[in-house]
Amino acid sequence: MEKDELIHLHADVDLPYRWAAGRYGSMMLRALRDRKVILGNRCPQCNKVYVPPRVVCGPCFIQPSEVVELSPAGILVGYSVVNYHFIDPETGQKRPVPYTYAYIKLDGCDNYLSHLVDETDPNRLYPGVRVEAVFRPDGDRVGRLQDILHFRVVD
Amino acid sequence: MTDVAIVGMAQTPYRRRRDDANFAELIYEVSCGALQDAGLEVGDIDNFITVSNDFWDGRTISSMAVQDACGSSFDGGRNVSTVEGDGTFGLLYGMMRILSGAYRTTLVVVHCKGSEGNMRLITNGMFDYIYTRPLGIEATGAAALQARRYMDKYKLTEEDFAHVSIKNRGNALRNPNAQLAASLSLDEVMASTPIASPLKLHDISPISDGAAAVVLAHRNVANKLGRKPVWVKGIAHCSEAHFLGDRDLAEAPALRDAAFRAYQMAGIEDPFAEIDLVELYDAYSYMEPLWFEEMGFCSKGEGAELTRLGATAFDGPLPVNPSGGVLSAHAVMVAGLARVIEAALQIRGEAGERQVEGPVELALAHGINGPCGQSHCVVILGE
Amino acid sequence: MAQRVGIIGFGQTYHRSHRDDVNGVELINEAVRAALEDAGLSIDDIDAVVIGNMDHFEAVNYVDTWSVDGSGAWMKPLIKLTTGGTTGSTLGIAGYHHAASGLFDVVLVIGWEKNSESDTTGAIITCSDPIFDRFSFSGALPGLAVEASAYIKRYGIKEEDAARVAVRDRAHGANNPYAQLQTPVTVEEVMLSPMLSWPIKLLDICPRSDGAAAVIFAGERKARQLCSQPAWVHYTAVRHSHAYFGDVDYTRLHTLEAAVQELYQNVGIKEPLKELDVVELYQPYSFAGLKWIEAMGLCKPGESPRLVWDGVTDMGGELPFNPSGGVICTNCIGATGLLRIGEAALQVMDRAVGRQVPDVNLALATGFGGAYWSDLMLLGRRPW
Amino acid sequence: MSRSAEENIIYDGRIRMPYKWAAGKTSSFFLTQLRDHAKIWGTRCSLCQMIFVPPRKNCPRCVTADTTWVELPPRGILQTYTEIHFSEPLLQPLEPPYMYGVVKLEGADTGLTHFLGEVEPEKLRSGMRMEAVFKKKEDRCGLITDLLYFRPEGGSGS
Repeated sequence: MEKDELIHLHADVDLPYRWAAGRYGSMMLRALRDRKVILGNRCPQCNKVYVPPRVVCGPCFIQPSEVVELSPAGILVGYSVVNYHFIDPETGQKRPVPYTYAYIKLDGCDNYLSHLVDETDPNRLYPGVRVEAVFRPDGDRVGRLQDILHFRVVD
Repeated sequence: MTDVAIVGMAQTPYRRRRDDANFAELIYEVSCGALQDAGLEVGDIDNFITVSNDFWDGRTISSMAVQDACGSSFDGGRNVSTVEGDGTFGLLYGMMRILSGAYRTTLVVVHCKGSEGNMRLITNGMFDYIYTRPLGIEATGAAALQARRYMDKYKLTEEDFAHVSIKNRGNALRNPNAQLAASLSLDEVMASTPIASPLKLHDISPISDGAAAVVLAHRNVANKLGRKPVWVKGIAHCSEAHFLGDRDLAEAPALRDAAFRAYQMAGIEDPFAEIDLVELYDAYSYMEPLWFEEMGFCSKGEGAELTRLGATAFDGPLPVNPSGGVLSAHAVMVAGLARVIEAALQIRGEAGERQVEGPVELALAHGINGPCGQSHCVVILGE
Repeated sequence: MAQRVGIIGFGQTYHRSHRDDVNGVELINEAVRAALEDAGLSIDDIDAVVIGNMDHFEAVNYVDTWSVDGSGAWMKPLIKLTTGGTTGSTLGIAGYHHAASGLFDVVLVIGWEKNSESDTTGAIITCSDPIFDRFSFSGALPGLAVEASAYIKRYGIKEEDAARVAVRDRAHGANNPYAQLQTPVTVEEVMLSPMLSWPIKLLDICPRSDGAAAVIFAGERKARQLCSQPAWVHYTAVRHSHAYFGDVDYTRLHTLEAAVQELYQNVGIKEPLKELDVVELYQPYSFAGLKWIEAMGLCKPGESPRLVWDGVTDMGGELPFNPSGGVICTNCIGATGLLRIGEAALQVMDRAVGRQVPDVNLALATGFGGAYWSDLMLLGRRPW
Repeated sequence: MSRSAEENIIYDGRIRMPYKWAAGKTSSFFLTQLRDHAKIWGTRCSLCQMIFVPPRKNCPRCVTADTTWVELPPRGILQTYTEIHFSEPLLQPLEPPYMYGVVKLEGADTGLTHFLGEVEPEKLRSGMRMEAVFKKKEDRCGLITDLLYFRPEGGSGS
């Protein structure tokens, strides 16, 4: 019964973008690539230090003019061992699981950096555990936040 | 006549690529600029409207990138909303929120970086996915169908449209914010690369990066500020059918309707006689006469003739796009708010080198959404 | 020019995981026709249309102009708004301002989503910053899991407490013929459902849905003329802060706290538990039904489990939550916030068939989305 | 330090996702009729009597869902056209240059946008009579492109 047949249209939508990191983002990504250093910036009014560094402190509406080098280490604030399947919108393919998605509070910083932790054993992961950045080796860093390969738990 | 005025404004220069700035940086620049222009602090603003598009930005909830930068996170946060569409629609919604009595001041911001996405794929995405998208049609192909229909119905020529490009790119020579400015000859336009017949390279607006911001205030606030307010005297919007084949593309009944209602609100009876200046959305050269006619400035099919005779020239009786228009800079969505800002600058007498001669007491600004100007917003500004 | 505004009609689709029998435009039209019928109006009575969804769930750009055939906005004023999960509440608030401004008398507001047409988590991931967040971001769950685990740690909350919230909403959903999930569940079933991201289990979270909602707002004169008992809009408040997910304080929902404070202060609500009669909370997962009602000032931090176990938020309780079954039973994302407003309006209008709370004077609808953003709309039986 | 010395970092990425759009009952009937019988159907609104192609489940103007099917002949009048010269390999199903047109089928109140073929672009005129050319039956798969293009009635216009 063709009247009852329901048609679906399948499309592999593929939209290329070339997003600019901007002034502060470029500053951070250059430092990461060239010097293995994580940069933040400090609001002159509330003294909060932000990562990634940005053009404005939202609550104060002021440029956080002072650029600061952050420690590559900090504490795990929250995490999730991702076990469910989903499409990675960057590739159109399933993102490999499991992996650990984490919010990390770098020493000297007031907000969190979203990144990965190379640990999926829940017994070794808990809020407050110390972690540190593992950088890609010299020559492999290209100016992306993924130049930090992941964070690792420091025993 | 409404109780809302534009009391501050700012725009970035429009350029092909702004690799030095991300969305937040563009918005912070124009937010600070508009506040400064208004003589206000961010704390004086109780309502924010951001305008952006998730396809152009490559980001669902594209407004997230600019919440901090527009000031809506200030001091524990303020009321805010987001319009996805042309900047004129953002202005309209910002106004509504003042007229409703809920807020006194509104900062409207809009950004777009055409350099970051693929215009053809992004505009293909606005067509229906069953019957039209599989054909690969996008904004310019659709516009070409409209241009051809308009030419055939009203016996117009490609030369008629070329004169619009010559005028607007020429006007852009006086506008430091414009991206494309040139003294073009008729031959140059006619000989430019064919893109989608009858449209050639010089008939088509560029792809631009940029941002703009406007501060709106209720009468009670506006009258207390040092700046001369530019009043929103009338405003209206309207959409017509989606499928290109449902429309007579040589007509724009939605624009006719919006213009009529905006004139009614502003108390305008004879637009050609009463309005001193027009900034309209000329994404393609043919759009200027088509929109101009539907705005009631002349009869159908006469718009191109008026341009050729110089009636819409910089020094003509009714200058149209003295800024150079969208043909000279086209940051999508920003472009409509840029029309508003350009018209408001002319009313203030602060348009610099591009200030037209004679007083500008009443001006029309215009924005569009969707393929071939499916949806329109008409804004009447005045002293 | 400014005028008071009431809701005079509400329509929704029968929400399902897949609505393959209709395309997006047709789905929208179902809700539009239902709302017009509910209000006893024809499309000619509508002065303006407001619509929204989330673009990358269906990969449709300029949804406003694309959907004109379904929305009825042909030759009408039309605008699109989108703010992520808060889209529906953003739309409702826009409908209010359209009418309240005096520019329009009767305004049709439409929220919709067909979540079956893409990978929901994949599409949600595109809401994160493409350079700094997107490669690691994993959808809505991890942030909520961090929020829930911080909350558990701080107040000694039990997973069963959250399960009880899910049990409540699923029980309520059984009363709502439009809900996607209409079968009740038990605390044991929630506890035994698959762990997705500790402490969140499958039955703690919302499904993904295909559906649409349409709400009709009218200025005071028209509202009185067209409707015997409109749901009057008393107040709206919105907080959309934060640009990156690492900026969010997962221990507190600051946006809800700030919006609620603004609303209570301006409306003069001092004891919300007593003064509000029903709440439609945009509650994407069960733990929000604990922590967020504390943010709303209904009880002290850490005390919400007692309220929930005592049945205070059940049908028949002092302040019923989500008589519709809420987001845990239906989540067509761009419609979800508007469903909260529509369902709250039905309660005020005394027209929530099968799920009516008696004597509703004040109903609160909320929205949640973006980077932990909050929207509110308070509706009342009498104009404010 | 001068701004020009500061390298701007660009992130080359994409949004790439599979989508599965439901055509819905109404368009599924249209597409299966096109596929199986090379027939084009429209819908008539019972209120305003307008005949829409492509078909609509509800009348876009009256909003009513009270519509009926109408079979339309595979020929009509060319309303407008364009020849595409620009190239966008990520998008275009055909190698440019190629043509689009809007054809109002006999009896319909709206036009159908599609490709044009078997004609030199300079021979195209608005108002020309056009006819549909379908893919071979074995190649048709239930998409709008089962209709290959419209050509001038009576065969090649070149």
